[in-house]
Amino acid sequence: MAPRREERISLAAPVAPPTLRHHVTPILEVSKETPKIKAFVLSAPAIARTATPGQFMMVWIPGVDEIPMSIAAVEPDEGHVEFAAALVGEATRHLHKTKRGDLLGLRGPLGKGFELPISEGKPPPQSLLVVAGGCGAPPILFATDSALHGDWEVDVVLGATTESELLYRRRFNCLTHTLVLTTDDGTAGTQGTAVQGAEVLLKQRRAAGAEGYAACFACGPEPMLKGLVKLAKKYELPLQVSLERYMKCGVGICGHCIIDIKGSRVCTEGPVFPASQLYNTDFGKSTLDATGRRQRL
Amino acid sequence: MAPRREERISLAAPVAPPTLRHHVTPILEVSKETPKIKAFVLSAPAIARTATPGQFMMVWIPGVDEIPMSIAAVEPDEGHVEFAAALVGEATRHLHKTKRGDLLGLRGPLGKGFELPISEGKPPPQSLLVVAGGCGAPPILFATDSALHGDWEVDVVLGATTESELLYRRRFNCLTHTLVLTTDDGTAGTQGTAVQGAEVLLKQRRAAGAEGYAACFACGPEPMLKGLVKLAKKYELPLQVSLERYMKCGVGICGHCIIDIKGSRVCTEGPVFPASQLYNTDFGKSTLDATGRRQRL
Amino acid sequence: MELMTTSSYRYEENLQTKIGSLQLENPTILASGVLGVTAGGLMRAWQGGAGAVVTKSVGIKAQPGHPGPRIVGVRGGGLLNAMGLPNPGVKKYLPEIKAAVKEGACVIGSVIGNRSAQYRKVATQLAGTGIKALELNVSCPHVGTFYAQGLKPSHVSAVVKAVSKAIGEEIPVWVKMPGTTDYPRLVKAALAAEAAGAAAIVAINTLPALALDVEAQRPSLGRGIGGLSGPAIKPIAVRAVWELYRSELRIPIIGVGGILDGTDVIEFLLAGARAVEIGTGVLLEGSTIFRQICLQHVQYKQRHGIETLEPLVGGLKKNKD
Amino acid sequence: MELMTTSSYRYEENLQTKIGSLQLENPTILASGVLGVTAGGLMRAWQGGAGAVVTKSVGIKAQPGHPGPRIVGVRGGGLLNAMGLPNPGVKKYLPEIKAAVKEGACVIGSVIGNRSAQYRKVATQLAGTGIKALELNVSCPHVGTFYAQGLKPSHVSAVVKAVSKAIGEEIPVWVKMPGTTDYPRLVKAALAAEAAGAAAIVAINTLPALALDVEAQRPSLGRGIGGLSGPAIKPIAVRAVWELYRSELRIPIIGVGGILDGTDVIEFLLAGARAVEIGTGVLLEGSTIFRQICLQHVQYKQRHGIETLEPLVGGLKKNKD
Ligand SMILES: Cc1cc2nc3c(=O)[nH]c(=O)nc-3n(C[C@H](O)[C@H](O)[C@H](O)COP(=O)(O)OP(=O)(O)OC[C@H]3O[C@@H](n4cnc5c(N)ncnc54)[C@H](O)[C@@H]3O)c2cc1C
Ligand SMILES: Cc1cc2nc3c(=O)[nH]c(=O)nc-3n(C[C@H](O)[C@H](O)[C@H](O)COP(=O)(O)OP(=O)(O)OC[C@H]3O[C@@H](n4cnc5c(N)ncnc54)[C@H](O)[C@@H]3O)c2cc1C
Ligand SMILES: Cc1cc2nc3c(=O)[nH]c(=O)nc-3n(C[C@H](O)[C@H](O)[C@H](O)COP(=O)(O)O)c2cc1C
Ligand SMILES: Cc1cc2nc3c(=O)[nH]c(=O)nc-3n(C[C@H](O)[C@H](O)[C@H](O)COP(=O)(O)O)c2cc1C
Ligand code: FES
Ligand code: FES
Repeated sequence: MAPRREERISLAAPVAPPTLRHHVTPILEVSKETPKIKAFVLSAPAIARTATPGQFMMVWIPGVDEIPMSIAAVEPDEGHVEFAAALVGEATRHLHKTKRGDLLGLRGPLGKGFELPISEGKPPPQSLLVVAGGCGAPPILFATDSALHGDWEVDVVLGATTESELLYRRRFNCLTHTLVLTTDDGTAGTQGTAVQGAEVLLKQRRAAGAEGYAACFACGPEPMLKGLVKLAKKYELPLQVSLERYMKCGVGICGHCIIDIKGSRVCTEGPVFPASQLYNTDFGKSTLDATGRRQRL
Repeated sequence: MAPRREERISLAAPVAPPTLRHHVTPILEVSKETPKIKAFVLSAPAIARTATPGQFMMVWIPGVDEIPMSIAAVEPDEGHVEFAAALVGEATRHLHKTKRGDLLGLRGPLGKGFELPISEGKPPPQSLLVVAGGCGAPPILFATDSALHGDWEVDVVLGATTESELLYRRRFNCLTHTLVLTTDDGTAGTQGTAVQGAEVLLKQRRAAGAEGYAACFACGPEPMLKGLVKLAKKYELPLQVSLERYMKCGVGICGHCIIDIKGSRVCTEGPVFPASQLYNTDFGKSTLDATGRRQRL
Repeated sequence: MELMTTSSYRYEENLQTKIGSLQLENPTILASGVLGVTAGGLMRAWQGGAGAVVTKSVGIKAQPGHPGPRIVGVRGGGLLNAMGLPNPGVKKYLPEIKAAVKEGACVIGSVIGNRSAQYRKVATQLAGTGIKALELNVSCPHVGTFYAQGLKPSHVSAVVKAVSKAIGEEIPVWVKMPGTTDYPRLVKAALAAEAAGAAAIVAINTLPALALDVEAQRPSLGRGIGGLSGPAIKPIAVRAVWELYRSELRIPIIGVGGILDGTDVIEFLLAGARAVEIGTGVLLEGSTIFRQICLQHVQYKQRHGIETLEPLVGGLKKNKD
Repeated sequence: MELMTTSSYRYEENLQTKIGSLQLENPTILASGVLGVTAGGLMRAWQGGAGAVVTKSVGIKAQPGHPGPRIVGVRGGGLLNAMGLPNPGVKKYLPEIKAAVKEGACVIGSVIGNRSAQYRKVATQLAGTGIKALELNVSCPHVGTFYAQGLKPSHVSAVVKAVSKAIGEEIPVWVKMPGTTDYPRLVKAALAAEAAGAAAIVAINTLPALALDVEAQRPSLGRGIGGLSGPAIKPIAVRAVWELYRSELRIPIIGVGGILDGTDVIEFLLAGARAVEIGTGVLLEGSTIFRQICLQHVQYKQRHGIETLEPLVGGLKKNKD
């Protein structure tokens, strides 16, 4: 029997989209990437299939809290997604205690990621500069991988406080020839900041008379991003940065992550913004805490 | 702005389908077709586009009641639908008092209509016999029109108590050459029932050595349909009949129109049933009144 | 006859649940007022895989119910209805129940009335038909004062006592509670039902609501107001079950409201229900919804490595609320 | 500055409505708790075409709210939330309101508190910011005892009196009622608010509910229970407005609950609302939902040959219910 009409009616009550409810699934793999950062691999086929670099997920640690995490890698065929979390406070402490087989909930993909400029007429390869500081490496790893698959040339700057905190160093190494490392203490690569590392590359390129980078993607602490924005101006570099703000909903309804008077939401219009859109925003100036109190950065 | 993601989320709350809520619209035309029957034309594009002959609508007379009415004609391009209602009781009394511009609500198309058998290998034209008794004419008009458009030959038997009650006589006349009229009182066509009229055609055809009708569609009072079922057996005629039962919902949830122990619903599996499916049902035997009390027919 | 009612999952897949002394082959039950006007309607759901089927609510006298429209769909899969409890009166309805019982269905009789005496009279007549339990509907949101009464502990208690006394202990008495967001009152009324001898609480009926047609500029239903059912009410129904479960109530709870698939049912089980009833889901998913849900439960059991559904019941309690 | 807030339909299309002495350019208002944590959030809705914007509910002290997850979507477009009223405390919030007022937005301040004294203190501070009305939230269904209190006439009355006395007559006081299906109680509480001096009733807040995750086998929200909003609750919200409208209540009613389009708004107007608030619709349809609705209203007015929305308000009453 199963008449056609009955089926049509059922379309009037679809389940909530994957951005509004969690896909709860066991952890497939946990790996300690640095003394402070662990990476997690889970099966989430819908997310793995549709996510783009720079997008994030809300990660539910059942019984604890839900926190935003950038997507570090996807394997669409196997349906796997990976994220990497630094140990920061209560939620990440519980997250770091989980083991293979424990359940997490993933909601996403959320937000707007990095966008490779369309090569007008020019054939690839074009060059992309990516800059990752500290636990800003995850979305940059995804972006690097994705750009390389699109036949872009990618130069990577990876910075951290110290050698052991250089997140995904090995993975970046496998992906690209130009990997500039910087550490605050000089234990690896150049001593200095990722911004300084980026400037070295920009200078080299200028000196060699090569064309500028077609784009630059960056993620890391806001002071670093602020430095990069200045640098980008100086070098006329089209920069996109991924921001972090306290997120309560992740889908644009609560308003907690808004950064300007127009109501730009980091969770929805961001987390990735062209640097040009960050004038007249709270970028580099202030952020809201869990209560909504404004804190100077 | 209007981000893509926001649009996707909105799909999670579609409005109810046109089978579950009324399309409220002014009457475009009312015409007195017989002393007891008026026809109504309204604009209902979604119904006009998708309805098939034998399907019906729930017609809401605001402030009064909602009653089932067969679809008599559609004009998909203009988005018009037509039905014809006999004056029977309270709801139809109010309906007959409405005029052009008054609002009615239409919900549909509902149910399963007539099905022209697929001509296995044989090319059209094939022959269809349709039999309409009293206010059973509307779905038969629609079916006739539709079959003719599909290059079928259609022989029509139209019966009524008396000449003036021959519903849609002129329209049938325009559509087909073979129109057999019957009246109980002999004021037009042959005196007798539509069943007798049908038998005349069947006999003629047999006598002429012509191939039998590929199908027969019928709608009218249940005793007439009962007579036709007998006739169909005798002449090995593949018969489909349209039934009427008291309908409270029209979409298969209330159970009021069920006619057998398997739970066949006139509003959903019907109103059109192959005669072969009417064994071991209440067909010709009993019907439920508004309370659900079983009444002998 | 017996064979006709057997389907593989029904007796083999370990989906049984017990509502007091009554064992059901699976936890899905056809809700009252849906399909069950005749034996055929009850059988349609039974053949669709239901573990039991509840009849249309019947009273002493035949009632035509409200004028149409009697149902209207609202956005997102909700349904509003104001049928007005049409029913042929208990006497004329007995043959329908008997026919369904004869076909092998596990039938639950639903009773509606104004005062205890009416419930008692109807219940007494239903008791002899082979029904496996009686469901007392104290909760129709669009007919007279039924709705307000269903949250009055004294009324609920009186009705349950009158019926229990009349029909004895053989047939368990379930009480179908009004749909409400006033959970404390709901719990109080349920506790009154338990104290009066009820064997199970069924929650919830439709929620009192209103939908308008903006072109006609009047209510979409003939009665005006109506009862909201379907997916829209599920989070309220689940909360109702949970509030009942974590109260002092000890009798089994049967969850109703917005169930469309196996996942929905498991939500109700985790919240504390031992079985569920399904109404609007029959419209939205078809009358084999019961079988579909059972198949999904078999998969869920496998995935979670459990043998029966039993460990799920009230499973939420093991976590924080 | 003034120019920025003008859009064609806002001043030209005759969609004005009056809530007592306060004239709004159109009847769509951003609901409390949605977007309005900062001036930017309020401006997003204002630029999206809202006739007014309600701030996040603020209390005396900064509150972080509940742990996550704080929202979860349910089938059919419903949303459950348990934000837990996070807010920076009224003092830190004042600059946000002032900034939005300076940009030209018509801002309504929302207040939350435990007892009258808290409401009074917060209200007094908000009064000086340029807000056009105060909305007293007596109805959050997932924080402490707020919910139960909102239906207590004595509590509602005390809160309204305390606030009115403190801020004088200049700023009208609206009372935001709990989401409930207990309409008689809702009406009683609203009448108490009116008697105490409220200028408008806002109905309804979210409905107390629960959603579970069957894989995690626990509540989907960090707080456990949550408040249901979105299309699922619209027929309940419309009924609430209608019950208020046909009661003895004389002050204006502002409808809230499940609005996604212009048709939904007209349902509320016909039921008796003079304006509406929109929350979940901002998520489901985007923050230009206000403008979209206004455009649909222009069309509706044309189709029905009316000059203003005024004749629609309570239009249902002219028909039977
Ligand atoms: C879009 C986005 C992507 C992110 N991606 C990553 C990532 O890939 N790897 C990573 O290690 N971290 C990432 N973060 C930061 C991460 O979400 C926080 O470190 C985490 O939430 C800390 O939670 P906690 O309970 O352990 O710390 P808490 O003790 O609660 O707070 C410590 C600090 O963490 C931040 N924080 C806490 N809760 C939230 C929240 N709900 N939303 C935003 N910030 C919060 C606040 O700045 C807070 O002061 C991302 C943040 C955002 C907004
Ligand atoms: C599928 C279907 C198609 C129909 N098509 C047509 C048609 O094209 N033209 C036409 O004139 N009539 C048609 N009818 C019959 C029509 O619905 C009834 O004549 C009408 O409902 C009478 O309503 P009333 O209030 O005027 O009569 P009432 O005084 O209420 O009742 C008179 C009789 O009409 C029938 N009836 C009343 N209400 C209903 C109802 N809700 N559902 C079914 N029967 C009802 C009953 O047999 C009843 O005894 C159709 C019926 C069905 C089931
Ligand atoms: C059309 C219809 C008729 C109903 N009739 C009855 C009834 O007669 N007796 C009763 O107890 N409940 C009745 N109900 C309520 C259902 O049994 C059920 O409690 C409610 O619809 C919620 O479940 P659902 O969301 O699965 O439909 C009816 C519901 C609908 C939709
Ligand atoms: C995420 C979220 C946060 C809310 N916060 C508040 C609040 O702080 N104060 C308040 O009065 N109502 C709050 N509400 C309730 C809404 O204002 C509104 O009454 C309810 O959501 C129903 O309307 P809707 O269906 O349009 O969302 C909140 C609702 C949501 C969804
Ligand atoms: S986190 Fe809620 S709007 Fe961005
Ligand atoms: S009329 Fe309700 S099931 Fe057919």
